Amino acid sequence: MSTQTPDTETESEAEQPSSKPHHERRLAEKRERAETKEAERAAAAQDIKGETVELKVFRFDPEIEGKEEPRFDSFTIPFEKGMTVLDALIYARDQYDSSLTFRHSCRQAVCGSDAFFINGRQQLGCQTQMADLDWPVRVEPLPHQDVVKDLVVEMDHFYDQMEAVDPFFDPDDLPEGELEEQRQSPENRENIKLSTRCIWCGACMSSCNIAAGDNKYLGPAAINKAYRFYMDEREGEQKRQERLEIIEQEHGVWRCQTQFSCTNVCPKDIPLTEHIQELKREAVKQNLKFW
Amino acid sequence: MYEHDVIVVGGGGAGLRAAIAAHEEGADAAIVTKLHPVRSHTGAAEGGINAALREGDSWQDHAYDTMKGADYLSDAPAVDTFAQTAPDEVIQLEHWGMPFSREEDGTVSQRPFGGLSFPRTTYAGAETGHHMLHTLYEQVVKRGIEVYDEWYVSQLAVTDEDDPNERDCHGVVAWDVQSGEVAGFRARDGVILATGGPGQAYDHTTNAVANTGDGVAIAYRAGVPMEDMEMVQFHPTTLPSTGVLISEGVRGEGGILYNSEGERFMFEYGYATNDGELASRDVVARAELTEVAEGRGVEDEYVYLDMRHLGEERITDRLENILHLARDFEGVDGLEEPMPVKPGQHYAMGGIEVDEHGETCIDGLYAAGECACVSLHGANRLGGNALPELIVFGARAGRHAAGADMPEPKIETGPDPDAEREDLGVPLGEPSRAEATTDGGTVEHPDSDPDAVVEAAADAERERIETLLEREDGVNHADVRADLQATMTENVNVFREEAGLKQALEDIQEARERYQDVYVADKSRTFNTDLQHTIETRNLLDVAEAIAMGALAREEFRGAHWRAEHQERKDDEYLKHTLVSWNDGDPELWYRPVLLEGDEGAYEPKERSY
Amino acid sequence: MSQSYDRGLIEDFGRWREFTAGMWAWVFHKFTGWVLIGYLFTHIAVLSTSLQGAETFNSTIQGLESLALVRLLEVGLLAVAVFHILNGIRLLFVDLGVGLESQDKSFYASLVLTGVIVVASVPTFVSGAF
Amino acid sequence: MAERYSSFRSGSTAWLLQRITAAFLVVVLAFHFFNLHFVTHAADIEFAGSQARMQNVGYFVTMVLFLVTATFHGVNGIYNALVNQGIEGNAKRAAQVVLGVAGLLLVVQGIRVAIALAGF
Ligand SMILES: Cc1cc2nc3c(=O)[nH]c(=O)nc-3n(C[C@H](O)[C@H](O)[C@H](O)COP(=O)(O)OP(=O)(O)OC[C@H]3O[C@@H](n4cnc5c(N)ncnc54)[C@H](O)[C@@H]3O)c2cc1C
Ligand code: HEM
Ligand code: SF4
Ligand code: F3S
Ligand code: FES
Repeated sequence: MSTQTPDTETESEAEQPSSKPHHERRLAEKRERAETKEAERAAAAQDIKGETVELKVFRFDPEIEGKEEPRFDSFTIPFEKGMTVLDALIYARDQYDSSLTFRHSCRQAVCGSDAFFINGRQQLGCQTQMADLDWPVRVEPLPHQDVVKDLVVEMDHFYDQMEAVDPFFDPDDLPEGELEEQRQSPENRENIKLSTRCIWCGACMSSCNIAAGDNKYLGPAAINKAYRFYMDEREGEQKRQERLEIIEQEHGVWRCQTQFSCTNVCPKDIPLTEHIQELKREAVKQNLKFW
Repeated sequence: MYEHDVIVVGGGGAGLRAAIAAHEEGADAAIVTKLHPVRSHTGAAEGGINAALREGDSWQDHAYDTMKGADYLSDAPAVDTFAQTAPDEVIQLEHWGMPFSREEDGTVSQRPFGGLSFPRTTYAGAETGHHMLHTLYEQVVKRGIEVYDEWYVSQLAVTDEDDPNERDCHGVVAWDVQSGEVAGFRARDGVILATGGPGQAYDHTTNAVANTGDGVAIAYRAGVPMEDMEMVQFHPTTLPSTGVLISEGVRGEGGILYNSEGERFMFEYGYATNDGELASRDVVARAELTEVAEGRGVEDEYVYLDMRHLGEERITDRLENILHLARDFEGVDGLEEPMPVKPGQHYAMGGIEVDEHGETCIDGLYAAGECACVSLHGANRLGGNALPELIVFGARAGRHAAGADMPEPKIETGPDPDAEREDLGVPLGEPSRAEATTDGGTVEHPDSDPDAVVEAAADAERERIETLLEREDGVNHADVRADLQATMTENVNVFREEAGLKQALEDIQEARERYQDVYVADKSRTFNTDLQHTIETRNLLDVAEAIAMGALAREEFRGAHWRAEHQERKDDEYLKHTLVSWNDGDPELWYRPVLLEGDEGAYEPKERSY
Repeated sequence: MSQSYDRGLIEDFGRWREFTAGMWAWVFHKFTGWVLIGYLFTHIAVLSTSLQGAETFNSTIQGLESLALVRLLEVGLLAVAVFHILNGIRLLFVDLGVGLESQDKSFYASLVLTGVIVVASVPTFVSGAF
Repeated sequence: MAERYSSFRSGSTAWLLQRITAAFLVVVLAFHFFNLHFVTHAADIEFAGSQARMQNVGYFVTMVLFLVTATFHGVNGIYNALVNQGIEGNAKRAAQVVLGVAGLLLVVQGIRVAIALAGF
């Protein structure tokens, strides 16, 4: 879909005196095709799920009169097979209200910008099929985060937490030889594989009641980031210890009450709770060693 | 006003690598980006990163493959530098912790890729770009490099000497998307543009919504030529409703393509009787569109890619992510049904003209990554060659901007007064040229004080935004963009014919005229994406026009560029780069010869067959 | 910077309908834990009557136990304790990294088992009170 | 740059103790309930019976340990719950003091009761 809109301005083309009859013909044919296609689609849509779907979207803008108080707006969207929630939002914005605001970019679940609260669950708009949801579909900004405008939430706190765990590689020493890589066993890479998939969407953090209560809690994504480095056999010993100290502070792993909601909502299927638990045990082990 | 030594615009692979390099060179570098860095489209790359790392492989082979794949439209100094440096840069990524896929002995795995004479593609699962992007961002965090995220760069602060070769770039103008604050960013040593591809010029693309060619357009309007813009790569297997890429892996594993009649057309209609579905990207893309045009497409739009016969076990083992993609983005179960696919815009080989240090003809202005054209990919990019380009040339641009000593570049840049200008015989450029310069071009400066230039540019930008927001009524940018995308997809796609290209240029003219009345319905200063998209659409118009101009001017068939009337490569006539200069709103098209003289002698153009 | 709208508490418990198994387990475990520690304080307070001698102790206990309400509360206490124990065991396993994939099932199992044990114990608990 | 949590205080000890006490409590609490509701019915509790049980040193020690672990477990549990809700600064200090004192009082009073019951 991207940002294109159905062609509404066909007259202007027809009016233009064209010196290229074959082109005229092609355009006319194309228009005809498009029309029949549109009709077929409408018919098909009717067959599938009634022809349109109602989209209820949370609206808020601190600056605009009538929007300072949050409200829900309803948009009627023609349903198409394969339509995602993001497609529906784009349709609503381009066809009805260009001030409808939400983050999005890749449309393929890799940029992590469009995590919303869709029918009561944190999900990526682009990864969620309209056909899989109960209608009408309700879209809200991520809970537990300040709302900037419409579906856009303040992400800075999430980024701060991610960066609080020293999210970078810091080996003790590197191979000397020219063009020589550090060795890593395929098994070790397999161990950290899932943890490296995080796209920083913030869905997990938003779903966690503890993160909601304790603002300093590092949160599942940041702990998972720490896990990714802690478990990497290439990581330097010193940095591992430092990182362990960061995550075993009061607002680190101990806050997790194993609610599993983070694991449930993660669009990349990262077993977050499992990683947090592993680090808790790791911290206990390390501390017992010191005794 | 904010001030740094080096300002990097864009936080994708190229921008992050450039910032790290500048920082390591001792400069105070900052990244200004409209998306948070980890949201950049580099994260979408799946396949891999090419580099000659192993015994039995050599940089010369990599360079040769690249040149051949490019159909000899590349400059040898760029190709040689690239192939020589890629291995170091890939090892650097590994040292920074990138989770590459591994062999049993713990070394980095490499796999074969289309057009390569050696399996030299390093990769990290099916998410190579994601891992590369995050690894680079982690290093940026480690170094404490300042990142202004969600700041939209809309102008360069460039002086207005008549000859672009004499202009200086002193910084950029950006606004904070969240608050609407417009600010100047003064760059003491250099500005590096790394804004990625222009995929949104087409309505069907594998690119992100944020890939709007901003960097290319603002550099162009500041006087830097755009190079080889007609060279656009289309990928044959993308999902029709979203443009999400279905990787070549499916065909590699034995997936087959068929049309609405159930015919395996790659064989039956003789598009590629030997290779069938495994023929090169451009061949398959053209075959699919021919099927659709001749009425054998499904719903007049796409064809089927079927992998059901591979069996559930093999599919879930090797192609599991494809099942997810088809399910999540098209609502199709790849185990039960064939997947609909059609060609989609994928990559821009052309871009901002730069030399092998990433520098443009404007002093202090650099570009790297997909937005730049060092002339590496020529007429066709090989799979797995874009990611290494980001790190090789990103790093070089960063270092050079930060003042590192580097030899005189061999690649020439900037308008050449002696080159002949080609007249395309169609209306081009700004309908009312008087206002052209206020649209992100150069700024008049009272004196040569750099701060004043940046401030003047910021003031001009504030005015532009005010004007856009004040209008109460007019055209919605989304309509203009939709028309533009429609004509590009219709006329400047995989198939190009003279009449269609002229039509496209006329349509673009018309879109430009309508854009004069564009207005922004959202009056809020807070996170105004309506305003942002309106300005992006302006950039797309310039970029799209250059693509169509180049496509019309190049009367041959080379690499990705196919012309109905000209079915062969014409080395005598067209072994040259197409350049388009802004020329104050009256675009000019001209040429510069290709440099085939490399470190190991000259590359001999040969027939491109695999 | 832009000001922003905070949606407050409604997000936590106003959305209870959308809670998943793990969240319910957390809520119940919390609730039962508080009841238990509350009971521990009361319990020691009641037992403290023993400091005044055997008669006071006996009459207090007997007095309390003859009240139907106390008997019912004791059933409640049993329910609370059994759930806390069962879910506590579930949590201990989770801490050991065992059975994470079936954490929701083990929560439902704790609930059902608690129900069964409590129902089965009711006769013993209320016998003689009514 | 992200803020760093400077007050280094490892939570691993408290966390581990909470689990160890829990494991211990499973056994004792089940035993306690079983003993005083099913073996001896609650309504039949008498001073004499309690005394008889308490005079067994093993039983006495178990009950005191039961008290101490349960108190720690409960009080630490509440403290955790409060931290999870994000209490900080003075409120947190106050919670520590109040819970600590309450826990201590509970243990002292409990032991006094136990001694009285045992008749030592
Ligand atoms: C689906 C897909 C798969 C691919 N697979 C491969 C592969 O396997 N191997 C390979 O080598 N290549 C691959 N490519 C190509 C390669 O990924 C891209 O060419 C490359 O990632 C581009 O990187 P970049 O840094 O130039 O731009 P991007 O990563 O797109 O980053 C652009 C940055 O610029 C910023 N920006 C843009 N405009 C502005 C503005 N106006 N103001 C401020 N900031 C701005 C954005 O915020 C962003 O941070 C693939 C491409 C796609 C689309
Ligand atoms: C009998 C076996 C018991 C087991 C297996 C058990 C287990 C647990 C566990 C594992 C926790 C920690 C939960 C977490 O941090 O995620 C916990 C919390 C708690 N427990 Fe227990 N417990 C038991 C008995 C008791 C008793 C007797 C009391 C009362 C004195 C009690 C009071 C609490 C309290 C108050 C909490 C904190 C609840 C909260 O998070 O708000 N528990 N229990
Ligand atoms: S862990 Fe999962 S849910 Fe959390 S930010 Fe990363 S991808 Fe999103
Ligand atoms: S939801 Fe929160 S409590 Fe733990 S398991 Fe996930 S971080
Ligand atoms: S748009 Fe990128 S994750 Fe959904």
